[in-house]
Amino acid sequence: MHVVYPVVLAALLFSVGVYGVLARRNAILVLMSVELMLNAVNLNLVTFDAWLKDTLASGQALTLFVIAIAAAEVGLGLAIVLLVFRNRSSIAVDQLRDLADRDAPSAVPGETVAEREAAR
Amino acid sequence: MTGAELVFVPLGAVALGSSVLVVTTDQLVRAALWLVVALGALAGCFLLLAAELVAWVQVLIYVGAVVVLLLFGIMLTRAPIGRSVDLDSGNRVAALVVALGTAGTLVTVVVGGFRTASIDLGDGSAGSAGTVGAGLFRYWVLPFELLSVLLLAALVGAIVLSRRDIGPRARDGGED
Amino acid sequence: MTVLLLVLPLLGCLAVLGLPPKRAAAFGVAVTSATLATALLMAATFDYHRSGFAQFSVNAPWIPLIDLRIHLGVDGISLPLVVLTALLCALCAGYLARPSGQPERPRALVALLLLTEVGMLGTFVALNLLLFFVFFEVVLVPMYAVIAGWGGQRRAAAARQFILYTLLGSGVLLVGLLLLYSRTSTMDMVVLVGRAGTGLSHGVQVLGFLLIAGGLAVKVPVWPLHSWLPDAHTQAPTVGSVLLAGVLLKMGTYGMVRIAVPMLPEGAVALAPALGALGVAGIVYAALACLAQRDLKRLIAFSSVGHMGFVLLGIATLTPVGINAALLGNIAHGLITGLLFFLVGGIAQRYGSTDIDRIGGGLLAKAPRLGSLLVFAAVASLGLPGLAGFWGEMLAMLSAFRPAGGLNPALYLVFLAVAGLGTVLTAAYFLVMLRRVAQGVVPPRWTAERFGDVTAREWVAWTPLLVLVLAIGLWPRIVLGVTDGAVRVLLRGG
Amino acid sequence: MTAALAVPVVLAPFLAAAVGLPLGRRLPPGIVAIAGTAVSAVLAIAVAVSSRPAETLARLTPTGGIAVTVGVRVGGLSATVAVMVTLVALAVQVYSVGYLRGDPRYPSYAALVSLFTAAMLTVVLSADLLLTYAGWEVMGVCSYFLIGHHWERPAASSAAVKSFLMTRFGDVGFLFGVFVLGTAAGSFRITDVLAAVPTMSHTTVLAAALLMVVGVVGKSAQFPLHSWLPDAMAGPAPVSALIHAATMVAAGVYLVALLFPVFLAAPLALDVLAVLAVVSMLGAALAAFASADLKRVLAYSTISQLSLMFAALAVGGRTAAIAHLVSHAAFKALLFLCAGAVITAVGGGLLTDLGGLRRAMPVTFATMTVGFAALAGFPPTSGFFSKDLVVAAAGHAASGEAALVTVAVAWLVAVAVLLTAGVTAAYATRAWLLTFFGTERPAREAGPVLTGPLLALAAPALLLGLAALRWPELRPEWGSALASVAVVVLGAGVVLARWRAAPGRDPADLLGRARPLLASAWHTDDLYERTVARAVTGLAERVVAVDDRVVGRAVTGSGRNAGRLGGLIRLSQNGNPQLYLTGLLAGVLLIAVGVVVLA
Repeated sequence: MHVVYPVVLAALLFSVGVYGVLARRNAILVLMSVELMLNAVNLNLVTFDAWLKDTLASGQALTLFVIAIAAAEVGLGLAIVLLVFRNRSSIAVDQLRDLADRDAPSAVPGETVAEREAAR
Repeated sequence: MTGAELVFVPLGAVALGSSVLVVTTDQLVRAALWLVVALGALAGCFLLLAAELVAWVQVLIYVGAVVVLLLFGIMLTRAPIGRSVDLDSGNRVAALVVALGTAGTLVTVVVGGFRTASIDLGDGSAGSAGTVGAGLFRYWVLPFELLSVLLLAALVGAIVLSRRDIGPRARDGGED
Repeated sequence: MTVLLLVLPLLGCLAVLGLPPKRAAAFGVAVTSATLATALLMAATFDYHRSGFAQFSVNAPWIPLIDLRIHLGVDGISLPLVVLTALLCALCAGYLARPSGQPERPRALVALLLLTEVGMLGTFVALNLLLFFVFFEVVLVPMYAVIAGWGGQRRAAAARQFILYTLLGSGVLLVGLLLLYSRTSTMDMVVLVGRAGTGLSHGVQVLGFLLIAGGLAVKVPVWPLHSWLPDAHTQAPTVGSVLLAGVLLKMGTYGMVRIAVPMLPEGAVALAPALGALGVAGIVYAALACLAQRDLKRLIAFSSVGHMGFVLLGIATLTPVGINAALLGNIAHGLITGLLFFLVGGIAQRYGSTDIDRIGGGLLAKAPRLGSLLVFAAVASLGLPGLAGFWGEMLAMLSAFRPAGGLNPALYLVFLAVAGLGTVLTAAYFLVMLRRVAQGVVPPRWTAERFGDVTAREWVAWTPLLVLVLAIGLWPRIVLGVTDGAVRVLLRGG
Repeated sequence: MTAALAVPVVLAPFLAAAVGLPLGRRLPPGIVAIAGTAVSAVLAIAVAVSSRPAETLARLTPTGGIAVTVGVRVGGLSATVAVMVTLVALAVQVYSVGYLRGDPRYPSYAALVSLFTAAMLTVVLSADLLLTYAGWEVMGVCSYFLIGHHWERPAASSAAVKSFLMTRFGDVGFLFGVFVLGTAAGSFRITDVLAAVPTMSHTTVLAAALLMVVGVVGKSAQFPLHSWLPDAMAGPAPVSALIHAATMVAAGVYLVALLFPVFLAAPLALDVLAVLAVVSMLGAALAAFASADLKRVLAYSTISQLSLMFAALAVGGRTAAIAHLVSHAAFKALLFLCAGAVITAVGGGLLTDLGGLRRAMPVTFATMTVGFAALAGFPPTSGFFSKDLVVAAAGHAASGEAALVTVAVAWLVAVAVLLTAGVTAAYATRAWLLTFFGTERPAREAGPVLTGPLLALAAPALLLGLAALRWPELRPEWGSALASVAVVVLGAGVVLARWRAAPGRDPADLLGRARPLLASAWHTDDLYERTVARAVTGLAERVVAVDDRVVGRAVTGSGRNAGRLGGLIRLSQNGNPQLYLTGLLAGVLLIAVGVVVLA
């Protein structure tokens, strides 16, 4: 079997996952998209394991690890989502903007409001 | 085109199509169900690549556990069961551009890199439970054990996060 | 001994933070005096027959990876500047210690003063390009803090402008130094001067000179890069203004003499006319700006731009006479403008303002000694023969009359004529200033006010400057005898 | 030996200044200053008597090029002028003790006069052109201080500023001239420079000479840099006597005489000098005739008399110029000191306020009469002899002997000299009449401290010319003597006739409508005020505006714009993690594409 088929599929799946992470608002949907991306990676791992006939079976072993970690991740992720929902009654990712730079931008670094007014 | 390829292509198409539906559907529950389809199709792909054990683990853990968890999450966040209009953020166009860019780049590179490579699947025993299990416990013991610690930690973490009575005791007024 | 020169104020800077605030100023006097004593001892034991070569050298590796070595030394070019710096710092510390004008937060101010001194002395004794740059930068932050912490009403903006502007200059300078390093793979100034630009292509030399001299030009400041200077001087406290004018500006011209001209001779020949043109433009521009100035501190700040114009003109001729003139002009300007800023500080303390119209004249009647000192300093600053300011200006113009080979003599004649006009205008604004501040009748608002004439402490702080201005004016060999040999060695490479 | 004697001639007044400035208040008035000047005068006479050319030098400083030396150079010319300077300075110092009695600023005044004397002696005795320049400048600043002695009066302080700036403008020319000569000769030593003149190119010599003319015109208050001198009368009278008779303004004449070989090699410069002298001579004489203030009359007359010396130099009469310089120093110092005595007695110097003082102030009357007679050039005063030498020199040049300047210029000089002699006699007579004749008014003769110096100066003013008959080259020639006496008598006669016809009326009425124009010296002051001063002030204000609006704004503006640009980029920091992630991935993608494309 050509390597190209599974690898291309993995690339496309990954891109779909990227789109989902970037475009979806619901945190749970974002988690699902992340799963898609993880699976794309898994596919690659398996493909190359088979292609290279790895004696350590590292591709498959790592795939198993990834699956386990993904399970843990989803568990933790959902816990966090629940916490957020409990605190804010919303899990829309683009509304969590506590990191935003809030005060109005100043023209000169370190300039106080009074000075700016005076300069005008 | 070999027989395996003939099977692989439609399976891949199913996986891809259902994953696209996952990220585009306007119903939350359906997204989870389409995810099941996509992951199942992928398990089929793993089988075609002679990764038998991985395929079964995929079905068991992903389809069996992860998706169920996700469904629980959907329910616990009181998401609407039917259509909802605001599942996509305003970032959609930029996301599409980036995603298409990623796809284009990756596909170009991958096709360019592996145009002639082909997989010799051999007798198909490379991915059996026996072979993989021997590999795991012969060469991957330490990571395996570490992973179990990680799982434990994740478990504890999830509990701590989701239980109300062991959260931060005094809530400051600063939060909204 | 060179190391001691740097370590003393550095240790003092750390130690002063542990003292009770009341004793900080006295401690500052002790440390700066010890540093001054070291500098004077150095001058006493200096071998004047070998003034062209670095003495009291120290050369130890520091960070070998980037060729950073602790290479220090003093030669005929740096010795006068080292002594001037140590002297002005000691006088500043003495001025801070006077009982009538204890500053707020004396510990911090004295510590910053000492840190500035480390940077300034280090700049003058460093013989490694990177080390030079490090010391050059060390001065900036404490000076920023001095202006921002103890300055006048609009100090925040002035301090910010000062540090951003000079940092920009330093950035350009650093790029230039790195260019030099990348093409020569050495940072050692002695080696680079000895090579005198051999092995560097014309383009690299011109670019290097443009970057290095351009970076230093902010510090000098060369017209039209001067706009930070009047604000910084006006807003800085007296000691800040004295050090800014007395030493900081010299770091720029010193760098040009020490680095830009001897290491990149072809670049210097290519760009010297531009430097000279900016210099004379600065002379006339500053003089005109001073004529219409209403604030004493601002006036003196602008006069610095003019004086540095003469120094630049000297450098731009690339002759021994011109470089000597620049070095002497540096020293003279440091002494005279230092004195002027001290005097204006005294006036501000008495009148509570440096606005010429507010003072309104009659200083000679109100405080005759202070007025006479102001007259003396102004006359010295306008370049009266027999006082220090004369020789730098005169020699700079003399050198412009016959610039080095490769430069267009006709162009320099134009510079000469403009500079000559500048001397008349310089005299004009100083005399107009004296007429409006020192002469005339005391305005009614001050007649009832009683304030003392020059106090004993002020005499102590100002007399050394007065004596040196006279001594160098009457016997310029004090400085020129030291620098001449070094300048010849420096230019012989090219 | 001579040179060793000459060094303390300069140093004595300098030391007097150095001691007097800090300690003047504690010592009896004038003691240091008078002692210093007296020592200097005695030594100067000793040097002049021994009168052998000598030079002593020391290296002052290396410069990297031509070294600057310090030293004295004594010759016949410098010894004579040094004696003249020290004697006049001595008279002025003694006179000042009385004139400024009770003035709290007397100590610094006396020290500055000493310093001034030292600076003038530096100019006279220096062996190095740069040292000469140093003395030349120090003199300028001392004159600034002395003219501004009454600095609480706006007129005095502005006159001081004006005098310094105008002379400094000339000084720049002088300095550049020194540069030209020094670099051409490879040395600033006067001996070397003079020796090197024949080897210099014509352009160099001409440039040097013209630049020197600029310096000289400024210092000696010749047209067009003359207008500071009348204003400088705001200083005390003895200062005027010192600055405007014997020292500062005389320095210009001395310098041209000293560097005469340079000018001889550049006749064009002499032409220029001659024309400027002619303009100043006649213009200042007419201004003196029209002036309403006694000291201003003397000021304009100084300009005019100095032009006479320059004219003499221009036509080659170096001896005549120096002779007139010396005699002028005597009688003009005398006149200024007399004017000081009159002003102290009356309380003002306006000619309309004076009159009828001949009985009240007999000594002043007698001495001032001698002074005016010498100024007018009546025989046998010193002024007659020295002026006659000038007339003779001009006549020789006009007749084509020893032609330095073109014959046309020589004729111009000759005619102007004679005309000036007439006008000089007229204004001297006028001032004399207006001061001492007419209605009497109460006044008291000045004390002996003031009259002593007057008598001491009257003697040379009267007798110097007769004493000089010993030397054949200083004897008058009959033709020129007759011509000048005739013109002088005519000038004085017209004024006297007018006075007879209308006693008590100002003979300046003869000028009619032209009087205000002449009194203001053709409005030159006004012209400078309107053009140069106003242009410079306007330019200065514009520069400040430009500095604020353009240069300053360019800097703060670029800072502000950098801030604004940062503000734009800051907009992306809106807290939306998806946006951040999009940016991150897009960046990674770009890098990946870049790597793929470039690799």
